[in-house]
Amino acid sequence: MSSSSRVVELRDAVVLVDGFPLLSGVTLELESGSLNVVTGANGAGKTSLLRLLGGLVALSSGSGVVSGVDLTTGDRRELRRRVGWLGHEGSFYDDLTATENLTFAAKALGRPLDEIGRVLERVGLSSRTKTPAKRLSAGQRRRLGLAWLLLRRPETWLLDEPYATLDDEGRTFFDELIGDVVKSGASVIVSAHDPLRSSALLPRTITLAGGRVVGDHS
Amino acid sequence: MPDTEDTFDLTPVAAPPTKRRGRWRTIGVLAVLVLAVLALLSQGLLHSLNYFETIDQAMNSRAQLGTETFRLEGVVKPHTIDRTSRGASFWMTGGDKKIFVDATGSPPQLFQANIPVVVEGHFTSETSDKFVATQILVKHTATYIAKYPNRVKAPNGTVR
Amino acid sequence: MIRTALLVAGKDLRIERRSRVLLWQVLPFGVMALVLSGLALGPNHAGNSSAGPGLFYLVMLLVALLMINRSQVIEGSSGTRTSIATLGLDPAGVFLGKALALALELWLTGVVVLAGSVLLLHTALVGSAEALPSVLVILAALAAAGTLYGALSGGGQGPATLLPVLSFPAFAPLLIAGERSYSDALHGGALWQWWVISLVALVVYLAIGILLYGVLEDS
Amino acid sequence: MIKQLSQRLLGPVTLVLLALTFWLGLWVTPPDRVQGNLVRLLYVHPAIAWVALYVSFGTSVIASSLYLWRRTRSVVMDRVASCAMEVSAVFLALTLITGSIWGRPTWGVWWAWDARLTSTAILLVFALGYLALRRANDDPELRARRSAVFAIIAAINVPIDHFSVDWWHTLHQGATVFTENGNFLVHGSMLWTLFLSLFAFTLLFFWLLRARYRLEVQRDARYAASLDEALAQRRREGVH
Repeated sequence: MSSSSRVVELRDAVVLVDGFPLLSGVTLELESGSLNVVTGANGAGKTSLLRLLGGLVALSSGSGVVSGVDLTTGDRRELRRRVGWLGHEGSFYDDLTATENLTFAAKALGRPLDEIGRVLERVGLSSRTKTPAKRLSAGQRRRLGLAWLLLRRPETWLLDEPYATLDDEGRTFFDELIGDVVKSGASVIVSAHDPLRSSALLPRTITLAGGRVVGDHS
Repeated sequence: MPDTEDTFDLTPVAAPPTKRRGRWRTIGVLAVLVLAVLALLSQGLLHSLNYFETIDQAMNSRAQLGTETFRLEGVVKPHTIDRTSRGASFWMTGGDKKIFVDATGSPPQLFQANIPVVVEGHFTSETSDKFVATQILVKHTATYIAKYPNRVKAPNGTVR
Repeated sequence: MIRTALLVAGKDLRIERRSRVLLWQVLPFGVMALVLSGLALGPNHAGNSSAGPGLFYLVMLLVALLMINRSQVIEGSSGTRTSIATLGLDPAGVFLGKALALALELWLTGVVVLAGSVLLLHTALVGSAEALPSVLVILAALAAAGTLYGALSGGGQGPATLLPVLSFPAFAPLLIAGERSYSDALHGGALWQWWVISLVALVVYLAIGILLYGVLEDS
Repeated sequence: MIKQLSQRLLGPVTLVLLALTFWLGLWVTPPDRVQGNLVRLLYVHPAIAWVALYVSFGTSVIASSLYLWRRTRSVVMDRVASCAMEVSAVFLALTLITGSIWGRPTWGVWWAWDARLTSTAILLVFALGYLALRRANDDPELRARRSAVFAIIAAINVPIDHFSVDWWHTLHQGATVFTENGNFLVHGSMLWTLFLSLFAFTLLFFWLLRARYRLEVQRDARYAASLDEALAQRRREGVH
């Protein structure tokens, strides 16, 4: 874990893709082992901020250090290996089955293969292990991504609008899971439209608008 | 959704470090790359092949050439050019030997007596010195000799 | 690097086996292209033309373009790209893996199309068998260069029309070396020059891929 | 001071030298015994070919490799690489055109599969591919990286293309093999005019490169301005 207790340090971070400033100057510091929620309207830059923190997109200007990796001079590939990403476009290869996808990912990062059955069962996909990913529903595909995070157990969890299509039972499952993850010492950064319902988790809420931080209260 | 009971250990696990031998590997691969290109250059330059056979070469490798298509170089013998509707026929000399060339297709503009040409075609048979050509190339020698006679004629050059 | 390469190659081949694109779309295309070229030559030439080697490599070039595109498309969807990016695989390993998988697929198709050209275009069987080693090396070089050009032309999301424009000049010498060594093999014994060209091209593309694939990959 | 002086003088000096080359080439130097006045192309074709194959293509490749090297990576390198490649595409096309004009009377055809002509054509396709690649990407950083890699690949292909075409063109089964003596004897005033033309066209290349570079700088400035505007507009989004 990085020496300083902060997992994220950003100063005027600007992210430009095809000429459009997704982030227009974000200055932010997040403590490691904390739960942070990033809210804001559609297009406020929530997903881009998460992608920046995951090393999935390059920094156009400004400076930043995430999990000890400098965003301008450091090796972004190293940063990408340290985070767990859960998006809403489904993960890994559409043509491979859930088990094959997890086997491939596990071998890539040296995670134990025998736990694959258990994590798939934990996210409720035990009946779908043999069907190719492209035939899974959007929700099931998201759970495959979650299964990988459970197997991967990253230092930083980046969850991009995990609550978007969940029913009530799913929401409580997620609240509980996030609680466990934070308790186990990992840092969690979730992006969501509205702040978390359950107050038990006391997250720090950061509000984005126009690609910048406009509100921050923990 | 699954049972709420949680037996899962979620303590973070560090990812295996990306091996930092990038520097040595880059140098090694660069060396291989340079070696490969040098191998190609050395093979290429050492054996840069001739563009054509002179009449002497062609004559003493007749058996090998047979009736195969190749390029023959020689000088157009004056007063032997006979322009037909199909093309042109003429005698071509090289060293002390001469070959009769029957070419189809209109000869190039500069085609005239006493100039070096390269013809592409093949002998009509193993022994005959009749050469059927499909193309005539005027070989402008690499030596550009001014028109005035007082310039010394350079030794036989090759195509530019 | 090698371990990643084998992992990625295994994944590509498994995707191929599961989606069967190669078996049901690319292979028939190869044979059909050969039949069409036979027809294009006209009845009296199709059987005994010396254009066998040239047509074989032209068909293999078109097949290679399809496969290169396919090899990039499976990586292309944004969900796939993001999740694979978090695995932080060694780019050189990814390059070698994908090139290896593509080479194996090209070899398989190559053998089938070679058999097709012997059957349909009556190219000599013995000569074609002798030409096989040179065919394999050329197809491997095509796979290495193709993987590089696939990533260059947008890695699955870029326009598919960009790939031929970028890759044809690089494929030209491979086509020449291939055609020449195949037709020389038909007349007995390929000239060493063509081996120099194809092996140098293979080594060069593997080297460039290992060095620069990482530059192309992270968007 | 020298920099401004050389900057301002580059254009006029190039024009003077070119004029001098043409004047010498067309009137002063004698016609060739075999080719007559056709040889005057000698003062145009080799010079353009020299600029196209070595000077402009070389500049682009060097600038691209410098761009790829982390320490010397800069927007300037990317601009020089792309402008040089654009100019080299023009010179490569001119090489082919003047080459064909010269070839027509001697070969009787506009295009002969001559080894040099063919490998130059392949290089021209590479240059056009490079320009197509630049148009296909609009993210400046990604575009710069990809075109730099493509330029490196093109550079390494030059020897491969050259020899494969050369051998393809001249090789026969069991051809006799001996080195070609390419001595290049040019006489008197022709020689000086030839060297002058080489120098004049090289200057022309740098003049064109600089002009194209300035255009690129303005284009980038306009692009940067639009970025600032987009940034300001984006930030206003967050205020209301």
